Amino acid sequence: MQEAISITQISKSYERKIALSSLSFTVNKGELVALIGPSGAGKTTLLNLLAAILPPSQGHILIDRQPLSELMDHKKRAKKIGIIRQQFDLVGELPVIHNVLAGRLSEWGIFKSILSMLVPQDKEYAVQALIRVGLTDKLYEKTSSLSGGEQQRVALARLLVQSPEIVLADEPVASLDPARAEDVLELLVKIALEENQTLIASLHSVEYARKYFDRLIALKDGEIFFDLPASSVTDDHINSLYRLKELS
Amino acid sequence: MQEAISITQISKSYERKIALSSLSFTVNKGELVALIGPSGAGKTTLLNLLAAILPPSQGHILIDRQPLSELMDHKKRAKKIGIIRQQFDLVGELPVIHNVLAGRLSEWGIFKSILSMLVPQDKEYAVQALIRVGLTDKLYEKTSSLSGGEQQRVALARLLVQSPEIVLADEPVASLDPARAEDVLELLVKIALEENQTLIASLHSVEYARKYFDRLIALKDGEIFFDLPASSVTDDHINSLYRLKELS
Amino acid sequence: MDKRWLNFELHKRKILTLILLLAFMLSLFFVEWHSNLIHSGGFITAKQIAAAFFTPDLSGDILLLALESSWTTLSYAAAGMSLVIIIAFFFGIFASGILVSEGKIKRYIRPLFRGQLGIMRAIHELVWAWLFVASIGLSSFAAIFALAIPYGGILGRIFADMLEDIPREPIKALEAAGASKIQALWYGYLPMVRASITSYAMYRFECAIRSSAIMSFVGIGGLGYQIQLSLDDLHYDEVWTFVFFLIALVLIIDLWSNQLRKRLVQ
Amino acid sequence: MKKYKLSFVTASVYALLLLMIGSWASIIIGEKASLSLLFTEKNLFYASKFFKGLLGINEESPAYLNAENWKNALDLTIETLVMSVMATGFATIAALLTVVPAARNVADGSLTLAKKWHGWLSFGVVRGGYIFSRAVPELVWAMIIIFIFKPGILPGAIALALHNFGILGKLFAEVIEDLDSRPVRNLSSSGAGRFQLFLYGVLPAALPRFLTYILYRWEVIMRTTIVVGFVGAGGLGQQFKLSMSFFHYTDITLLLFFYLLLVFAADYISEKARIFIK
Amino acid sequence: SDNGTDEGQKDTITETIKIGAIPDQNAADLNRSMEDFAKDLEEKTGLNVEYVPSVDYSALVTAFERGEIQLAWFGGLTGVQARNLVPEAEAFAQRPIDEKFKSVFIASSDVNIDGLEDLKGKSFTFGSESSTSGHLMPRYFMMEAGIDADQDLDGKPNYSGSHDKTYKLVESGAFQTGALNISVWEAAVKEGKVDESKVKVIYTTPEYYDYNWTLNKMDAETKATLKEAILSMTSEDNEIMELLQTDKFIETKNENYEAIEKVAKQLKIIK
Ligand SMILES: Nc1ncnc2c1ncn2[C@@H]1O[C@H](COP(=O)(O)OP(=O)(O)OP(=O)(O)O)[C@@H](O)[C@H]1O
Ligand SMILES: Nc1ncnc2c1ncn2[C@@H]1O[C@H](COP(=O)(O)OP(=O)(O)OP(=O)(O)O)[C@@H](O)[C@H]1O
Ligand SMILES: [Mg+2]
Ligand SMILES: [Mg+2]
Repeated sequence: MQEAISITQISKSYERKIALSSLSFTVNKGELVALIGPSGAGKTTLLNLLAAILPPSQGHILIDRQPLSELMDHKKRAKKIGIIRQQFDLVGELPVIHNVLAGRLSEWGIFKSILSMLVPQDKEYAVQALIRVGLTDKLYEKTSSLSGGEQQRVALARLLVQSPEIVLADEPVASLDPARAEDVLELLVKIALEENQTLIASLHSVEYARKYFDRLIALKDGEIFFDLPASSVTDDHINSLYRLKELS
Repeated sequence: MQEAISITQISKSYERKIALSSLSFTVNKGELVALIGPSGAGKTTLLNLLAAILPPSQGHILIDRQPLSELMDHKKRAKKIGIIRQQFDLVGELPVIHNVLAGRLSEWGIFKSILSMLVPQDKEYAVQALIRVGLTDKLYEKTSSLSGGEQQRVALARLLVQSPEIVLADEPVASLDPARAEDVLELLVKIALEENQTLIASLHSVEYARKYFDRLIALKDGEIFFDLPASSVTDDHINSLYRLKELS
Repeated sequence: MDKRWLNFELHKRKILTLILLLAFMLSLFFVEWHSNLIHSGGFITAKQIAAAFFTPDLSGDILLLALESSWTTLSYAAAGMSLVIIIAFFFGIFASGILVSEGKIKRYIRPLFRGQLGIMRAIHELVWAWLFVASIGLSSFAAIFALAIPYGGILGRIFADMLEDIPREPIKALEAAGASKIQALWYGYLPMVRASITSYAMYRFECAIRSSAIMSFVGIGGLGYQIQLSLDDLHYDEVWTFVFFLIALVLIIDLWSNQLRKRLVQ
Repeated sequence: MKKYKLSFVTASVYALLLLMIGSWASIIIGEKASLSLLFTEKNLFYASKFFKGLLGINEESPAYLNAENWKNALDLTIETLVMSVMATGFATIAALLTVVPAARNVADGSLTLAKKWHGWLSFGVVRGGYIFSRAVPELVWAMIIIFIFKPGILPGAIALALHNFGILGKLFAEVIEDLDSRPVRNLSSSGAGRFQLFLYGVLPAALPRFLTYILYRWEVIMRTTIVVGFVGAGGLGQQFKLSMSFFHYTDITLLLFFYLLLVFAADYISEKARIFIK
Repeated sequence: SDNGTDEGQKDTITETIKIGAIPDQNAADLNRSMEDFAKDLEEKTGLNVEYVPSVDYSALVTAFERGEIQLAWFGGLTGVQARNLVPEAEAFAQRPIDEKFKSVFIASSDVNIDGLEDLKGKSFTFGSESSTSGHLMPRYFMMEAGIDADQDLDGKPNYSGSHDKTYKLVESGAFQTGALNISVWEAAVKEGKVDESKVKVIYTTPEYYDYNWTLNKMDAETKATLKEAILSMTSEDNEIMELLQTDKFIETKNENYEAIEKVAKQLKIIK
């Protein structure tokens, strides 16, 4: 099987805080990986490192056997890796269509992007993507006026338009009610399978992680606590993962 | 058994929206009730009506067989009913101790409240309450600098100081990680049992509702969907409660 | 008492309030309150001025003059603002440093433009006006430039601050989706600050009207000039007429900007 | 097909553009202003002569080389500083005393959960006062005030305060309107009275913004002190106007120097004072 | 660059003669009269004449320096300032009263005051700070009488901006005392503009030279035409004569104003 991501001895520290300490693992093409772990474990940090939004303090990240640090042209990088991080990632002031079309910015020159603000370009991409996430009628709605679940789907639509090989998702379903949460996860997994994408998502809910993903990587205090196929994770594993240090 | 709350034919409508339509039920003293239901069902509205933060459009609310509308002196009302609604209820700019002592404002005159701003008064109350919620060392911390879970506990401490007969809690554990969520719920229930308080809490998680409460009242579209003892709620009940109308 | 209660962090605002209060009280000692501070006829004059407030001069030619002067005042303000917007847009973007990546260039570009904006707004528009009149002569442009420079400085600085203060997540997401700096500006920064910068610019427009009114001091006509003339002739009733026109102008802009803001943020 | 709900906004943009074009047209045509006449050799000559004058080139005894002048300017600088502080103080006190009824959410009772019959009446009166006070520029206030008060720093401070009262009042009222009402309401439901609500709910949340605005207005007032001086309200401005009339250019340089010193000092101090606010 | 100035100068001369006047009294009256004067001068000389209003004294002097004004009605001090800046400029005409001009000190009638010495401790207003008869000479005579205007009065002296405003401020009681131009004062008395039961004259100064018409540097021919036209004007010709309270203009010369320059230097108004 082909390696999609391989990280070796990655560390990340903020001024006073070590968020990740020498992490190593490999993810194959087409794998569905869930990142779990208590609050502050380093899930967001790890995903941001993979998306090159943050630089690592130490260690190497290989994407398709190529060092991530050499993928400096972010137009090209956008074709490889895409990230969705809840509704915060959308520009609330713009209509939905522009937020979705932002997935095509890597293809556009300056002139076309300025023009698109006035008359949306490549519209059919956005329409297709929105149909797939079930939001056909909201094309010209102001994004911030949508409900949380709808915004989540707009972010998903952007990712569809961008269609990267690797999809990173940071708590894609936090703050959605149970029905909507499953809906979004299902869609995310379905698309990943259809397009043969590699998917890495961080989740708070162990239940969902087990249900939708092949492999669970648990982080705790910046280290890998376990890294197992979904089927072999036991309740004991989970209990010790989330155990509080200080009981009050 | 003694009736703590009795509501008859309560309705509440906002300008364009009917949030609650003719609800009736009774809660006995010492009961532990969970309010569940999908987003927008009317849980928050109902709790705000009970706390007299909103006036009902129609219907009557009796607290201890007394109409709520006659409990107009809010110093007295504060002794009967207290509400906690996530961290939003705290004044973030004040140190923790003042937020906790706010539970005693109903006892204080103007002079004592001004004095307390300079030198905290009745400090032992706050200390006791904070010990009980496990936050002894944060007495003089600025409240907004605390983590979400800690702020939740400060709100709880205020409620302890206020020590009302009826405790209302609106999604007290939303946005807490699983371990911390259970921690807070356990504490809330424990205190209610110890002080023989009546507890009504709205929750998104059915699992927790079943685990910690005696009775589940489910709301949907402003009406009671079911009202059952925790033990007799089945998965079918839950599934039909949260079913989405439009599947995408 | 508990030592932690004496923490600076807890009381710093109270301390600042106290310092400000002290400074104010100290300033009061500079005025000799015992000597009579009002002209011997000051009260009478005050009464006359107050009485005229209720009987403004509403005769036809005064109203016509007021209308004409209102247009002059408004047009100088609007012309000035058109330059202000251009200045603020370009200077603001450079002063916020969002177009250059972290590193050496940013370390120089940002303070350079911020300093430039600082100097522009340090000097009051009337002083600028006087500097212009004394150097390039009495001309309409002197007044317009005098208005545009300090206002450009203020608006540019606010624009830069707004650009720097917006949440980073959407921008990072755009960049992760392959957007260049200019595309990020166009699709992220500008839409996100649009509502707040518009309402601030409208507020500045309102201020510009007042400033353009007082440009009479360097020879531009308009409401301020008329007020000055009427005051020179001690015609308080005319003064109030012109002042009411000025208030009306300001009020219209204020209402307009309120409506605009309401619609932009909704 | 397009459903941008921007009709009012778009209309406003067009109206503003039209206004700007119309203004330029009326200035250029009506007043015969011409940009090309501005950049003539003649203007260049006078501009450079003027700046040479400011720098005191070819002058035997520039004012800035004379200790007496420095002392005078320093006195005026202190006077100006005092005037600005006094003006800020007056404006702040007046605004604080009136601000509570001027907040919309107090008037309609939604902040404190207590509605009063006179809520909207006092709201209207106070807000009307704010508009009146801030619509009139400081300079015009000064021209009027100077009829009543003797020349000196007091009329200057009063004129500045009159204008800034309306601005601060409006800003303060908006702060209260923007407050998160949830903590205040919760305090109310845990038994706090009206005054306790203000003390424990409104003030702690609003104070930082209040302080920020006070400092910000102080900076602005500092810049404006020079202008009220033009009409005789004391400080650096009055001397500035006299020196202008007598063509004492090097005096002006000295005064401008002190003026800028004050302005930058005010910026610096208020920047540092913000450490106390954060 | 000197060349540049001359060029600018020539341009404007061939086009129009721009005239100005110090705004020392009621602006509306002054503007109306000067417009009328400009029209008359245009007819008399066949030149193109245009009146340019000025906001204050120093603005007129600056405009004169820059060659934007060719002919100006100056006060004694402003004339001196202008001729210092443009040495070629020439004061050529004045009213008969300007040879022996005076200022009056006035006081509110309820104030007990007899002479200049009694000004001590009273509130006081000058006219414009650039005015000869409203500021320079009154300040000079006060100094002669042993009064330092900046120290000995009640508070600092006020600068009202114009002579009209000075007597109005004293009449209204805003200031106890003030000083202004005698011709404005007499006109106000004659036309009943001032209520003499409220204001009284307490002192009239000795004579000095004041207002004058000054010509900017220009070619000799135009100069002669303008001189001739103004010196031959009579009171029926235009409204300015009435406003300025005169029936003709007489010749004067720059040297007449040396005394004023000396006083201004003594008072450190001119350096
Ligand atoms: N910009 C930053 N500066 C300093 N510390 C940071 C920063 N970002 C994150 N941290 C710290 O790094 C650690 C890991 O943070 P991270 O956001 O990766 O956690 P997480 O696993 O995503 O938690 P959550 O489930 O709450 O989102 C935390 O202790 C956090 O406080
Ligand atoms: N102030 C208001 N004005 C208008 N409509 C409101 C207002 N507050 C609530 N609503 C509407 O009333 C309905 C019930 O709202 P409520 O907040 O009680 O729901 P909820 O059950 O608490 O939902 P959630 O689980 O999302 O908190 C919703 O449809 C909501 O949109
Ligand atoms: Mg995270
Ligand atoms: Mg709710």
